[in-house]
Amino acid sequence: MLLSTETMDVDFVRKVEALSGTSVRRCFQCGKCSAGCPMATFMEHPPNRVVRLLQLGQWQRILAGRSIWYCASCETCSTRCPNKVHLASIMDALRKLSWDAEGPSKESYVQLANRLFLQNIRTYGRQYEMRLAAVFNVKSGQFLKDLMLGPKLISKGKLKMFHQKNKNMIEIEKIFGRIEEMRKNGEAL
Amino acid sequence: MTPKKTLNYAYYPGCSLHASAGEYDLSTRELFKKLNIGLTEVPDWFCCGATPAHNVDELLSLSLCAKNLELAEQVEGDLAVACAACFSRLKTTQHVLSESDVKRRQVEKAIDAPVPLTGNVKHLLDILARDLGLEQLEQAVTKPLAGLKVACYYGCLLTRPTDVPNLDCVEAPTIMEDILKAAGAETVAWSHRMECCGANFTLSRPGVVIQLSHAILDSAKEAGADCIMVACPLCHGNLDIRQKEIEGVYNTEYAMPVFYITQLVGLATGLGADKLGLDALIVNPMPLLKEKQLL
Amino acid sequence: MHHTEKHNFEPKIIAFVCTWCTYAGADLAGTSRMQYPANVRVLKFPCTGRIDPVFILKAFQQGADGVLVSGCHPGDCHYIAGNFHARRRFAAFRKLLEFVGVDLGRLQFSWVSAAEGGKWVEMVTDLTERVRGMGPMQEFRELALEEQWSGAIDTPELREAYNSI
Amino acid sequence: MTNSIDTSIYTAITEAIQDEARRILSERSVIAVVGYTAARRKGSAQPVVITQADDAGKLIFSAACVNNLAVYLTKAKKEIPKGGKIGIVVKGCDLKALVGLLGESQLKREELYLIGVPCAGVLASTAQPARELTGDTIAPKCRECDNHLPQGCDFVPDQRPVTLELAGKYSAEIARLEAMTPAERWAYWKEQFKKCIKCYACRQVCPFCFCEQCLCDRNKPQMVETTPRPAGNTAWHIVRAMHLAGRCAGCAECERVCPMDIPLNLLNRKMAKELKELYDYEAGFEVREKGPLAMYDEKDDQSFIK
Amino acid sequence: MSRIGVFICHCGENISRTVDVERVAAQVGTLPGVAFSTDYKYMCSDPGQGLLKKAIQEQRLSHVVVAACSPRMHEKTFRKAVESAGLNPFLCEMANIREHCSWVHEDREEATQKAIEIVGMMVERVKKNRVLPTITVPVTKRSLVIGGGIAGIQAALDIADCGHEVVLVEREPSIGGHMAQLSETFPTLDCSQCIMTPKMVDVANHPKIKLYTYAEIEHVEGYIGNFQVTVRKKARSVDEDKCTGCGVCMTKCPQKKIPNTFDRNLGMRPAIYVPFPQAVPNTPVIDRENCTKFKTGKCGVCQKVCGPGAVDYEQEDQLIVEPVGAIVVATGFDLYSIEEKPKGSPIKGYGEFGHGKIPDVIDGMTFERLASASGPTGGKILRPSDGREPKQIVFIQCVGSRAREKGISYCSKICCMYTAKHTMLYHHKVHDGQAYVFFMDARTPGKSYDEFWRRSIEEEEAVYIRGMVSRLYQKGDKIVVMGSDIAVGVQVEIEADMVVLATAVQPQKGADTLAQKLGISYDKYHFYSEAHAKLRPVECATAGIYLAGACQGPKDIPDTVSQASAAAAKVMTLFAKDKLEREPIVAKVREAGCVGCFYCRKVCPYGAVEEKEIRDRQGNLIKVVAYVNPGVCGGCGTCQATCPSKSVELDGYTDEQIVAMIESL
Repeated sequence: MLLSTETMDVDFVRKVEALSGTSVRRCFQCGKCSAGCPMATFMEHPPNRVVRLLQLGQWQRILAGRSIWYCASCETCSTRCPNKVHLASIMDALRKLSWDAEGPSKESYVQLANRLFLQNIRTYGRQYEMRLAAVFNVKSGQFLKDLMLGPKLISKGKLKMFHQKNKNMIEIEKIFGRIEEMRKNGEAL
Repeated sequence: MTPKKTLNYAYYPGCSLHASAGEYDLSTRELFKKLNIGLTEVPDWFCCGATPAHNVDELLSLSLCAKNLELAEQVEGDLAVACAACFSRLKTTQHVLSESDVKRRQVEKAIDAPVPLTGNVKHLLDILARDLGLEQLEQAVTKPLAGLKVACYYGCLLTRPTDVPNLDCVEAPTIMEDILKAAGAETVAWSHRMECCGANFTLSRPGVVIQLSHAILDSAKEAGADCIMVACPLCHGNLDIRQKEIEGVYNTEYAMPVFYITQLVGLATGLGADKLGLDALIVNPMPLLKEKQLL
Repeated sequence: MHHTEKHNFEPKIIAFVCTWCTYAGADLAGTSRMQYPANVRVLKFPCTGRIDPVFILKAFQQGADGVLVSGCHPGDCHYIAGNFHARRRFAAFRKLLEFVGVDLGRLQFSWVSAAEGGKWVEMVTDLTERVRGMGPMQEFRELALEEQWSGAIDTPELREAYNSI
Repeated sequence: MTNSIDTSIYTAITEAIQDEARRILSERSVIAVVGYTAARRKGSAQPVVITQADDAGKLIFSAACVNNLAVYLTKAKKEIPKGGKIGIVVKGCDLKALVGLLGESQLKREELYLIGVPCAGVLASTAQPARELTGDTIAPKCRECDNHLPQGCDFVPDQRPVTLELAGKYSAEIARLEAMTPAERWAYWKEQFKKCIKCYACRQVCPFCFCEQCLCDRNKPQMVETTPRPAGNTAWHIVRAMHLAGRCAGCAECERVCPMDIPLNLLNRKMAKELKELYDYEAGFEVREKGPLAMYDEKDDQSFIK
Repeated sequence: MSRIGVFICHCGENISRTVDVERVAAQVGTLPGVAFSTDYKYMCSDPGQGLLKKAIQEQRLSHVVVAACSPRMHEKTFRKAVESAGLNPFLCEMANIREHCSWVHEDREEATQKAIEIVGMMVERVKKNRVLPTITVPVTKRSLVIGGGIAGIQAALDIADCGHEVVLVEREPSIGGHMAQLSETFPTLDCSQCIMTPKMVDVANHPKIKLYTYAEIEHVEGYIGNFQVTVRKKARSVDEDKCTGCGVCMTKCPQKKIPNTFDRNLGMRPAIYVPFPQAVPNTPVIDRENCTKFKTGKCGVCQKVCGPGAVDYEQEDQLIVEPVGAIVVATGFDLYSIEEKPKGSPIKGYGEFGHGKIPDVIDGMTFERLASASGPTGGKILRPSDGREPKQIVFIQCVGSRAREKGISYCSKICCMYTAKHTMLYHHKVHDGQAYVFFMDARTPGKSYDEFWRRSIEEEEAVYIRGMVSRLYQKGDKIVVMGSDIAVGVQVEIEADMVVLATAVQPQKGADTLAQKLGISYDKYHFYSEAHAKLRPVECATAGIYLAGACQGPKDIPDTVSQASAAAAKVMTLFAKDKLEREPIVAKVREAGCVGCFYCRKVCPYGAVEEKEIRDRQGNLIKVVAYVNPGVCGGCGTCQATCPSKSVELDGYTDEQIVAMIESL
């Protein structure tokens, strides 16, 4: 890793700081975030290292990996950080920037689930769990995933075959639209 | 029994309570009715965006929540929220937008309305333990849950992060235990009451959920609990719906019913199984409730 | 030495201690009302550096069954380095005693600080019990009883010389 | 069995010593030379002090020159004229004692002229002085000698001693005793010390016993019993060994002069061995300000201390 | 025959509960030499002490044994009481039958028997006790301060402000020390010279301070309260009384190409020079090694241009003897050199960092001079090699420090903080530059220190990289730094324009030689040893000598100033009395028995043993014996245990006393 003012992408770090509302430089690498992270075992860069790479402006290394997609947003790190580094928000920001950059992440399932979830909101205003699961299985190619659970859930009334659609759908589309507009105009990240 | 003051709330059930967590919605409405607490559902509420939204698009997440807060303004009273995730998102939105003018302006532009930042967002637990009060709740109990050992599971989002939900102590909350004690149950001390269950990885990476939820179930069993109590549909899904699967993977047996808080408190106030949606639970609670003579 | 019914042999234990650490540690054992065998007699020195190996020899000759030498932990010496000098001196002396046949079980060295009342009790109790198990220190006592002048002048050379006279 | 040791160089050494003594005495660079001369009995030798260059011819070196002359510079120095530099003939073993005395402020190097002797060994005290020097007649100390060629002297005859590899008697005996139980060792030493008649010849001959008043002669207080009874004898020998620890370089004169044949040097050599193991210290090789028991290291072994 | 009085205390019931005190009194009363024995409820009470005094007088007692609590509790009480009754206090001993007997044994018979033996033992001991007079030593109320850095200056000012004369000796031509070389100081970033120079001027103007610069300690004799110090005042070649400090000599000196050591050789100075413009005294000194006049005999320009005629080529070293009562050692520190074979040091340099041969690899002090407004670059950070401004600068921590292999295992304590300061200064001066710091730990235990360090990262944008640098090498005009970031777990490479090494803090050169002159001890690194690491941190084991500043161990300015003031306070404590009194537990030499082997001197932790010549009436030397200076002796008795002939004896713990105790058992 060659460090220089060129190789350390400070602009990217500033974006992360703006989006997350938290300072990356504050972190002194105590490792408490990684110590308490329930998902750290599934990550190739544990949370503290994600921040460390950010401090060095090495975002490509972060986005290339699956760490950010394995964050469960449990907020344990943010809660316990001695320096008030809101790492959960940093993770949010990194995921957003990854999407913006069409990041070459190794993790596709989590991203797929997220995309479907947001699509559902845009389409239905509310979450449509049955559809979410079904489409996910189809799109991820795991046709048989959780197949055994389906009938049971349906019988228990937990998977509704038909979705209760919001009556005010026009509003939700407007919100999506305005946000896209703001981004196009550079008014928001 | 009548409360000293009449309590009325706007109610934001959230998507899950209208789908996979129907029993949570049902038991909440029934319990509140029993306790003479008014609930009026926010008309035309939207999804709060939950974890996926803030995970990849904070502005969207904030805007969705802000919209919901705006919608809730139409209804008299504080906003009551049953789902821990919805509660967390709504509270976080209020917090973030009151901290950042930039983000507030962006969100107001997105929803084309001012964001109400002053309205109270309250979780059911808060309403039961504080607005109604433990004393009042105790008085409403007609069938104390004597002999039922409950592991209260808080999960991640009810208390975290510091200063945002402000529901209870961020590392050692007791609000669930307080409520259950008022309901006459016994609560167990256990290690995994605030560990993550795997949350929405249930869809994308169920293996994660199986591993994490297994640890939670194990801990509850080791602590001698008869059942687990939750206040979050996602936690419930992972612990209850996937319990059988976890038992299979780890070659063990829990048979550990997972209740919503409203179901257990409802039982204590004398509500019947039908009004609490007990039949919707995947792990059958009936043998346990019968054994403890709570039905 | 005083005898009790409990044991049929009560050893005489002499302790040479420095005033700043071990004596104070023994005082602490007292103020803490700890209990230990009454066999020990304490001789106070300013420093373990003052303790001459000859005193240990003298104590054995005077009928001690066990000797305890104790002072400040290394680095804690009130006189900077007295205990360091003592450490070398005793390391050598015990080797000498061992070589002439003294069982080193009877000779204990320890560092007991002013804060280690408990360790003092442990040291005294351990040594007392150990020596009690070993029995009386007969070696020096027997020597003291022997009066003969060079009783073993019985070499072949001498015998030959006497015979030739 | 032919284990004779070549002492032919001793003649050349004798001549060299005589020449050097003659030179330094005639130049008045020394006022006296302490050396060996022939004694009455055939082949025997005895210490001598010469002050005249003409007497240089009296000096000899032979296998009978066993005495450690260093003692004449401390206790017996009354015999030696004061007021100038003194020459002394030293074997390697004697030099070690001299080095120790230099470190203990008893001698000053600048007041000495050292005539070193390349030495292949000397005769044991039990052997007849005229006997041939062999592996059997050699003094026990020479069997373990590690200093055949004295270093740092002012003059050493240009000769190389031819030595014989011999098994160490002291080390073997120490090992034998170490293998015993404490009770067995006590019994051994008890028998040895019983023999002692407190003649103090060991003290008299030792270069390091230079105290004007020996601790063991004191009566106020009486630290050590003075009577020649077993208790007092034992105490004397223990104190003697302790006081010589780290100083004695093993000239074994104590043992040589003991009329009761007590293996006194065993104790001294045992202590030397222990100090070598504990503190890597060997007496007599260089003038050192502090001996092993006059210094310390913070990291010294203290495994024996609880 | 002695007439011993024995007093057995009940200590309320503390003793009498388990010890049959009457029986002890009766039994002990039969011992030979005991003239009187009694027991009493509270011996330490007024009536108890009254009883003791009355008995001494009425029974004409010669010695006293009080059997009561620990002597650590009440020995002083009873000795005082005995003294007021007319007996020497050291003829009184205590037998500890409480802490060592009644409180630790339950069996009454056992405890009583033990008490009888303990008291009997002390009776035998006290018989051998001797009258010991209190020792008094006069105090010369002048002090010597060695070293004119911030530590020495602070100590000197504090002592002088209390009205006592101070002799301040500085090796360099000016006082000021390292602090005068610094640019800014952490954690406040105020200018070092701004806070330092007023103090230097105070020293120069103080009527109670006698200042010797360009001077060294030649020889020290004596002991606490009474030292005789010989100061060597090196030939300055300029008469301090005549010189007005006009500086003409320096401007006219033709030899101007001598590396200025004050500026870490970054600038040049003439052969006649003051080290820096604010020097105190402002009197130049001729560097005779480099002066053409001294080298070839030709030149003499300075003498010609000097108006007052102060230049004196004939001047010689002067030896001045100063009597002082106390000495403060404040010789400060030096920096570890990464050169291949640093002069006078056994340690290996840093080959991996270029052995000091890469011009733009500098040490922290050199950076200070670069950053200093009065430095050779006027405060601009410029590369020594080509004078360009470095845009990428790398700081490396722990160079030498915490590196056992390099012979230094300790932490130099100040580097973390001054490097944080350096990154800030750099950022202030080179706005478009980037500072990197390779470090292992950041050690910032001090008021406002951690905040300062964090500021350098969070606000001044220094990039700290946890992990050490393996190697540096020159590549074109860059220095390639090969390090690692252990938090990420990757190797890191930086092409730097300049590298600053936080080299280890070491004691000043010659610290060991000075210690030998003073008779104080030092550790293996040659830092001076304090008497007690916790409780006597500014005192030396040698009485009357105190330590201030980095000569005792690496220290920053606040710690140094605190210790200097503490040392001054210790000097004042000493000077508060006209005479020193001390317990007469000291060793004495029996000259008749002493053969001068000086084993006692070898083991004495206090350096209290001196040589004494015994001569006959004609003045002929009979022998040299040991002499224990009672003012210096600490009273441990190690000498006596070591003396082969027992010709040195510790009063209060003589062989007679101890053997009497052993024999009583």
